[in-house]
Amino acid sequence: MSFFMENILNFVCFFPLIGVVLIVLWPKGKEHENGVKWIANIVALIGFLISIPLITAFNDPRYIDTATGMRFVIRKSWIDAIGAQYYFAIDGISLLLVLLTTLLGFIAILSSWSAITERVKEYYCYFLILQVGMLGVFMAFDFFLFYVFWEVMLVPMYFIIGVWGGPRKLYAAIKFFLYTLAGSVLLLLGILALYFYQHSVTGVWSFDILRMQQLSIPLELQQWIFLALFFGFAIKVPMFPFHTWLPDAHVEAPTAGSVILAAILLKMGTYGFVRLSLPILPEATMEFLPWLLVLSVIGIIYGALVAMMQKDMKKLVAYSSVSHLGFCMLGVFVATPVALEGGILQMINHGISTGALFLIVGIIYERRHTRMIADYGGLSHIMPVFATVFLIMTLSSIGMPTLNGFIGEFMVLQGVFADPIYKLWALFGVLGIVLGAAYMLWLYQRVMFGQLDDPENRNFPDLNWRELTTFVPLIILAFWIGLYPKTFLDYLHAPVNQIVERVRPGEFPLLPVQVAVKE
Amino acid sequence: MVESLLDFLHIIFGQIDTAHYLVLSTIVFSIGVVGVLTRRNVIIILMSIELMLNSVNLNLVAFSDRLQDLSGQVFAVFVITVAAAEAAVGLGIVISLFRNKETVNVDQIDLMKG
Amino acid sequence: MEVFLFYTLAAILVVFAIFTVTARNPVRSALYLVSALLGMAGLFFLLKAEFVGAVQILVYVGGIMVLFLFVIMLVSVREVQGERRANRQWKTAVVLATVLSVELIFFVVGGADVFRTEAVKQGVITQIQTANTQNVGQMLYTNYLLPFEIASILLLVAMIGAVVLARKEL
Amino acid sequence: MLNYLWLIPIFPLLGFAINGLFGLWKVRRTGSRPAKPFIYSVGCGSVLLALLLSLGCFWELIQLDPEHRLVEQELFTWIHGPELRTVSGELVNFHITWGLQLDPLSAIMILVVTGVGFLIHVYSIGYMAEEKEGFYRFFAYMNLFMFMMLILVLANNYLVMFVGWEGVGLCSYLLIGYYIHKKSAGDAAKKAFVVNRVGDLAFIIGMLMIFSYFGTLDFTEVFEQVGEMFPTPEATWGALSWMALLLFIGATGKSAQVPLFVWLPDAMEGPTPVSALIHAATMVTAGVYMVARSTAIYSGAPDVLLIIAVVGIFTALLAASIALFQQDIKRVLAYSTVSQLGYMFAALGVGAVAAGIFHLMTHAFFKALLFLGSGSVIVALHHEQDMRKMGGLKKYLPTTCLTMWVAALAIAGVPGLAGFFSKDEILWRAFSSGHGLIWLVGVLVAGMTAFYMMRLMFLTFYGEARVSQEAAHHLHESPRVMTWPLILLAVGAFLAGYVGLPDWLGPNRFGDFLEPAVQVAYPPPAEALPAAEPLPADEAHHVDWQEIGLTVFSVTVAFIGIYLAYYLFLKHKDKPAQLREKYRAIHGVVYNKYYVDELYDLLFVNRAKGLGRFFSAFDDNVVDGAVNGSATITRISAWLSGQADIHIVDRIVNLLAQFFDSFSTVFRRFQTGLVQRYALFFVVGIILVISLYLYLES
Amino acid sequence: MPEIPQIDNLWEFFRENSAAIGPQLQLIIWGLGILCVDFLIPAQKKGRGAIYALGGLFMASIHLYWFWGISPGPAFYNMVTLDFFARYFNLLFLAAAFLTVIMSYRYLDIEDEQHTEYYALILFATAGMMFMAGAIDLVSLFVGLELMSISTYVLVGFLRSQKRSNEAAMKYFLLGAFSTGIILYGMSLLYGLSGSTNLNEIGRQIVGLENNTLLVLSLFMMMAGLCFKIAAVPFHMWVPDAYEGAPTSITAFMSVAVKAAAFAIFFRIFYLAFGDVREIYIFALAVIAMVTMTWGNVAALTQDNVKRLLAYSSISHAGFVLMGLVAGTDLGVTASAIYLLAYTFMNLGAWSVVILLRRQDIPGETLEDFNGLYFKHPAIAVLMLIFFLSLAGIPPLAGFIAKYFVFAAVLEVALSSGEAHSSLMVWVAVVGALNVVVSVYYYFRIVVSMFIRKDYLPAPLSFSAGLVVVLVITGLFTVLIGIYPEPFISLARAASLSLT
Repeated sequence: MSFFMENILNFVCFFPLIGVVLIVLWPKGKEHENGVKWIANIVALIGFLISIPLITAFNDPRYIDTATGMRFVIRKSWIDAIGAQYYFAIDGISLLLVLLTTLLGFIAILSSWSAITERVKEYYCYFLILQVGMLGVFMAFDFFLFYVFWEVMLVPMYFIIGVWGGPRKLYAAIKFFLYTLAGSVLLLLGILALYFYQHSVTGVWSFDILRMQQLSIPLELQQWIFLALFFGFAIKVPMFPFHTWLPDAHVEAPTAGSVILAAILLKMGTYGFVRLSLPILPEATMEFLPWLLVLSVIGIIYGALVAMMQKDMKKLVAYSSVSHLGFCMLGVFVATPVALEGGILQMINHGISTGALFLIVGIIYERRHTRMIADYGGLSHIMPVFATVFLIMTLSSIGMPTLNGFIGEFMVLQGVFADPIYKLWALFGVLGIVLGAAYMLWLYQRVMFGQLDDPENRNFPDLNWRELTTFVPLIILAFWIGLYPKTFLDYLHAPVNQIVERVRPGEFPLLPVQVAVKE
Repeated sequence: MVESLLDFLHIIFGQIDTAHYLVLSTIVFSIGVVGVLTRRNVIIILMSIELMLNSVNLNLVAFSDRLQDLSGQVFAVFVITVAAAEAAVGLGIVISLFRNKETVNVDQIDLMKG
Repeated sequence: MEVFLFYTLAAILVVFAIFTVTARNPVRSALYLVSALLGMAGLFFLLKAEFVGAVQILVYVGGIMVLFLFVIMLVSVREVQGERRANRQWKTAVVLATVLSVELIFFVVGGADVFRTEAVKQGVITQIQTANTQNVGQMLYTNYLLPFEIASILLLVAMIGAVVLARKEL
Repeated sequence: MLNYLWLIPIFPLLGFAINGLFGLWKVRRTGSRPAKPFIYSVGCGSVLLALLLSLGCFWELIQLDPEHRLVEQELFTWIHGPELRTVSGELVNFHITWGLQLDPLSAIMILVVTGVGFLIHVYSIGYMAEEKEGFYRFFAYMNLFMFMMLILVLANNYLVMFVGWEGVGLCSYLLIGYYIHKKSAGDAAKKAFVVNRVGDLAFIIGMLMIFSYFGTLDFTEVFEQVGEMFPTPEATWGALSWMALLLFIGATGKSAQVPLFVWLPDAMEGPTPVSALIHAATMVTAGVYMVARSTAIYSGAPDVLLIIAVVGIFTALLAASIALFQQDIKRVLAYSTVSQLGYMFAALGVGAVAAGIFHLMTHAFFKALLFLGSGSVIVALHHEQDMRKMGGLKKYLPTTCLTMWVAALAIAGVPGLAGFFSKDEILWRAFSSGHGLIWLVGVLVAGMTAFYMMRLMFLTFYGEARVSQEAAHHLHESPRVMTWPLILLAVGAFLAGYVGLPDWLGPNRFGDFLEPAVQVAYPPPAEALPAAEPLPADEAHHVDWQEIGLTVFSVTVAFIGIYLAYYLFLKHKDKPAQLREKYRAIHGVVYNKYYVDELYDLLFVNRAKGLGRFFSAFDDNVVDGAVNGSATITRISAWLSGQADIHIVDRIVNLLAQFFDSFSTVFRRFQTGLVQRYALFFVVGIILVISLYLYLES
Repeated sequence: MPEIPQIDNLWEFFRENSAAIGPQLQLIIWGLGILCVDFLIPAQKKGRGAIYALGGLFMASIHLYWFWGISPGPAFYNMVTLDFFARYFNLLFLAAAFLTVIMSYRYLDIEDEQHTEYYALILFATAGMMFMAGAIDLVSLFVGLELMSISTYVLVGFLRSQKRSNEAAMKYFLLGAFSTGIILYGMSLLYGLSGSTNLNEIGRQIVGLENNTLLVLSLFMMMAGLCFKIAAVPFHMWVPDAYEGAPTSITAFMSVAVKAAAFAIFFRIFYLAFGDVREIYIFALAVIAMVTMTWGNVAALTQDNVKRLLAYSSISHAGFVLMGLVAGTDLGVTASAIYLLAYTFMNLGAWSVVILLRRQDIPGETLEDFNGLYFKHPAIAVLMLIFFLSLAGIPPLAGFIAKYFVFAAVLEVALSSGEAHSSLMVWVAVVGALNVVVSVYYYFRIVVSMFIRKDYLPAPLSFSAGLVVVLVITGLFTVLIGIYPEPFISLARAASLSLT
């Protein structure tokens, strides 16, 4: 058991590969496809289950690296010639994202059961490889390793969109690939610049992210590196002017692809900002802050407005992502502790609610094969369970209190508002909340309310048990975060405080923990 | 410009030295280049290339004289050898080409482009 | 005397070189090239490089040019009257080649100062000029033994290559 | 029993969970609906339990010493965020708990909510009896609403209050859109929610401000600090004023005040019990409650109080005038509700918090009753709501008619009934605090109210029957499950006023009870609110006469309204048409609700949509296009050919695409296949390299 | 003027010096052997020449292995050396030649041009490359270059009955000879200026001549000629045509080995001879590198012929390798060396798949020929995908490590203090980075054909044991260099250290 626990991150990250091997070895042919599906589902489920000890043992002193405060550190030499290491570790931020990934990976795979009928073996292989790439990004604390995983997931995602996507899948897939790759290569240049600077200061060739977080880089260099990193992450997020790949990719991708894309892939960009841009380049971040806020806010409002006008459900949800991630970025960039924590929580929330919304769109798409809002109407007559789930997720997305979205949004807003200089940016954020309610409820109304007059829609079956199973964990999480976010926020305090200490040194010292429940 | 023009005049009317040979070789080299660029017949192009190689030899030998060093002359011998080898292979290519296409005009040889 | 000889030979070289690249008939072109190469050989002699000069005449005039003529006879027996000599790009080409040569000469003349400011060294060539061939030979077989051997392989390869390419059946 | 305070909202929540989940499960499993008795017993039973518990709590509360009538119960930590700096530079934790509090104000509210709510639940059993599909859904939503409303009023901090605040909005959305097959219902639901959200926007910003000034959102802590942090009253516009104003804007959304009142009349698309419960008795009063709750803050912002008073009375006037001409019975009541809410805000604005809450309570009774009565009529007429197609229903619906008379007279301000006491209290307070104009308008509105309520009664129950033949055939009184709630509410509407007698008649128990809960943080400046102070004893007698005189005046006005209605709608029935003809222009404007909806569409909705459309096109054409241009050279030309757009931006993109296109063709054209061309490039390359050197050197 | 030495004991002399040319000797001997035994091989079994060629390559490898740890000094009067740089490149050439030979024999059967001379010429060309890599003297360098070039001219025109092959040979030859003339012109001037043909000596002599226009001219002429050999823009025009017309196996060989050899002498000359006069050429070279990357990639975007597409891609890769030279540091050499190594495997792999598609009567060169390959031969398609991803520089594959190093090299210079060309270097890096993106587009056009389109051409692929071995080896190394590049990096680093 201790071997398992000591190498748990390896297991969590690479376990899906076992599934890949099994699936490749599995016999071909239509009659064996169910086996493939079972393997993929079971592997993904186990992948999720073995990530649970990460929480239970998170505070176990045996697995805490005392020097850095990281947990479950695995550190091996890899490419000595350039100082790149095989360095896996997690902290609170990573923990949440890793668990989100394993959970949503499982859900996405489960949701594909009947949606994917062609080239089943490949599909699941790509999905499991994608899973490895995403998990690696969130665990890698070596910049080189980070970059490797960062790029690795591009290829399976390309295929998932390109093979199983909609009519313009090839266009969308290559657009996704090229766009994000353009960001990544610039990111690579930024990484190299950091690498050389760190060597020139310390004389050590190393890609260790935690070491880089201790550098104090001259402002001008910081600005250049920040720009390089910014392109990489902003395209991934995507922030306002770099977002145009997103609607295309989402619309064309198969349901599970959209789910993963929205829930996890986009988080890699925000995670990059949180993990790298902010703590490594604090002064540059502050220097660029007004511009970053402008872009975030434009993203919030612009995304919402464009979403309002969409006729295609998936596009609508996709643009809502642009808007929601604007929120995340607003919180992250302002970098007061509350805002940053809210931003990170909002990343998780967006994963849950937008992931679920894509599942929802996928479910009716599977029944009728159109995503045009106008083709539906009155579905709640025949699909009451679905209507309920849809409603909950809509509310989660528009920030209804007691559901997850509200906590994140409110913390972001409160955090922004607490900044003496940029407080008024919070107002734009609030505007986004109103617009969000408008387009999401309009969508809900057009799809679920009204007469069920289209004969093609008459015989939609309600959710089956498998479909319901995909939603249950998300709904539970949505309420959990909405009602008792402390569970999640507790993991974030320490890392967030470290980041804030870099960006705004001395402004927000840790207060002693107080239990403020009045009796 | 004026200075180099004066230099040029000085070279023409002064004692014959290495610079004369260099200029001469450059002229011959340029003539060869013109031949390569303008003639249609492959064989004449090949001959123009020979001219270019020869101009190099002139350089080498002139330097050899100037430096009182035999390496240049040896180099020139190698250049001649290589020129011979190239000529042989080149003419072989011309023949095989002619056999298939019935032409030695380079501007009619554009099967592959774009 | 040296000046006279230089200019005469240079004139021969340049004029015949021009003829070579402008002659309509490839045979004539070849013959002009022979003349130009002879002029070149003369220059070599003028530079006291007897061995290179001799090789020039033997290999070039005696060998390579014969090969050329042979191939010319083989492939382009009929000469179409009125067929263009030059390709379509020749005007551009001439202009560009002129630009290039101007640049080359500009650079050569600019850099040739090095050779004029220093006094000419009294080296081996003037000292033992009678033994030029011997010296070259000795160098070929000692200092340049390896390139020499490689060159032999090179010639072999050229031979095989020519055979491979030119033979009807292999 | 106070320890079980948290159970009060939990019961309805359980009811919601049981009904909702069981219903869904049953529907999914068998395709049929669960049995109605089960559903309504759960639905009503849970509310009944909540009511009983509320009564118990209330009882215990009044046993307490008036100074200590504040019970707080913190359940668990909600958000425990990291450090935050307040405006004063103090470092605090972003800490918010799930907490409830019971004080006189919330005690009254829970009684109203559970009491009226219970009756309406019972009424719904009858009203919704014909529903097949959504019966379980209806009760589930109603229970959820009860839960949310109770959370709203029981919250001990702003954020938990906001949970209820949004939650009731959600339930309102769900219940307005209850008839899911009706498009108008869906539209109305969405409109209600979004308009509410506009108000919430201000509420959220208000909360942000409160937290960043006080470092907490707890009511008690905030209100303590208001006094501490602002030791002198701010006569000028300050942070407190902003907070107050923002919270008030939030209230205008929920409580349908100008300018955000437009959603409430449309909300009548929902089932009538919903209108009664949510859009008359409880939810819409949440704004009033919230402002009353924040009295401490408002007392530091006298300017805002004035704004509230003006907005309130203006809303009252506007809505009353619209109500004069409405033909839809429920719309009359809806505008009446808006108007009465305006009254309550006017009360708050003039500093008469207790009076406002008092009116809130009485209004809950008689307005719920009115709605339920109208529901009874509507059911009897098979969902006919147009008053022009009613008339003479008294003989068919005697109980309904009678109970509605009680309510109508109550709202009209006929002495002795609940509405009289509360309304008069407000008018008196307005007058005595020096807001003479508000008092005058208030009296006018009272007259108008009397007029349109009587119009409603006469048109509906008297005169000749204009009911269609087939509807008339089935006319009968509603079942007892519907009439009993009517009767109980009528009793309430009759008696509720007696807890808050005017000074000249007896003790105002209600006001005394409420006083500690709505204490001001510090007294407003003397010149702003001269009469808010308790009046000196020796002057009381004199003042009494003044008060009585004013009361007589307002009652007279109300009776004039009643008589006018009688004259126009019962005596000379052709008059209204003549008048309508005569003042066609004015009537048109008022009848069309002053074109407010159209104005909003023009100003905001269309702008937002237009902007969205513009951005959408921008996104498709420009941002996207630029990317395509650099990524896929060939595709873009094909793509662009399909674009007939001749905008300048498009033309630029076109040029860019052509540029790249020619770039690619040029590249391929270089590759002519002619070897000498290649050699020429070689030469050009050398020339360029040398020229580059020359250029760099020079 | 060095003293003319006397060789007293030829055997002794040879014994002392031959270590440095051992691999070349093996190749030449075996090549001659093939020619000698040719008449013994029956006409139908000329493919046996491949076995002899493999023997030669094997022996050369053995020799290389013997001398791996020992560094024989400069031999033959400073003509040639077998330093680590040379050994590194020799290894690379041997690998390329080995793979080329085993991928060829079935291909030549299909083309119906199975002759033993082919294998001999490959061996000679490889020997020529080795001489180039080891050359430290202009003369030996030149002769080695010509040995390689002339062998390659012949190999390009080896399909004598095909017009495209003739044409390719003609174009390659004419331009090659032209570039030879230009390189020679540069060499002659360099000789004149420095008075020596030894590269180290030249490097010492030209110090102080930075402003001499003759030196500049000589440098640029040599640069132009070498750029021709490595196919850098605007000297690249022959590449698409020659690559398209040549036998595919030779195209593969040219695109890796010939290019690597040209880079080897490029590095030798520019580090040993011109190392101190970087100021003259750095800007021009940077511009060439940037233009090369971009031109190659953009031109490849619209190609439908896979051979031409890969030809253009190889042009852009030359631009990337040039980045190492632009950096002009140890890391630069390391980067280019590792790039060339990675490129050898991934590019040969890609070409071998193209060969696989050359079937009887089907050229197998257009994009359509790749349609649906995945459905018929998933393993091949996946391998091709790996090669393409690697070529595009996606981790964790060899191409990524390669690209990483060239970017690192350039950025190291950009960030080192006191560097005058910082912004230039940054530009090079940024242009390179963006080109990575462009390249993905056309590689993925083929990937789309293979994986998403379905109309598969029913003819069977031309499998052979040799091709399978090639695919396995190249695939293996492409992944291995990506995942565990440590040993390869050490090799490349050692090579770079021995150069400077």
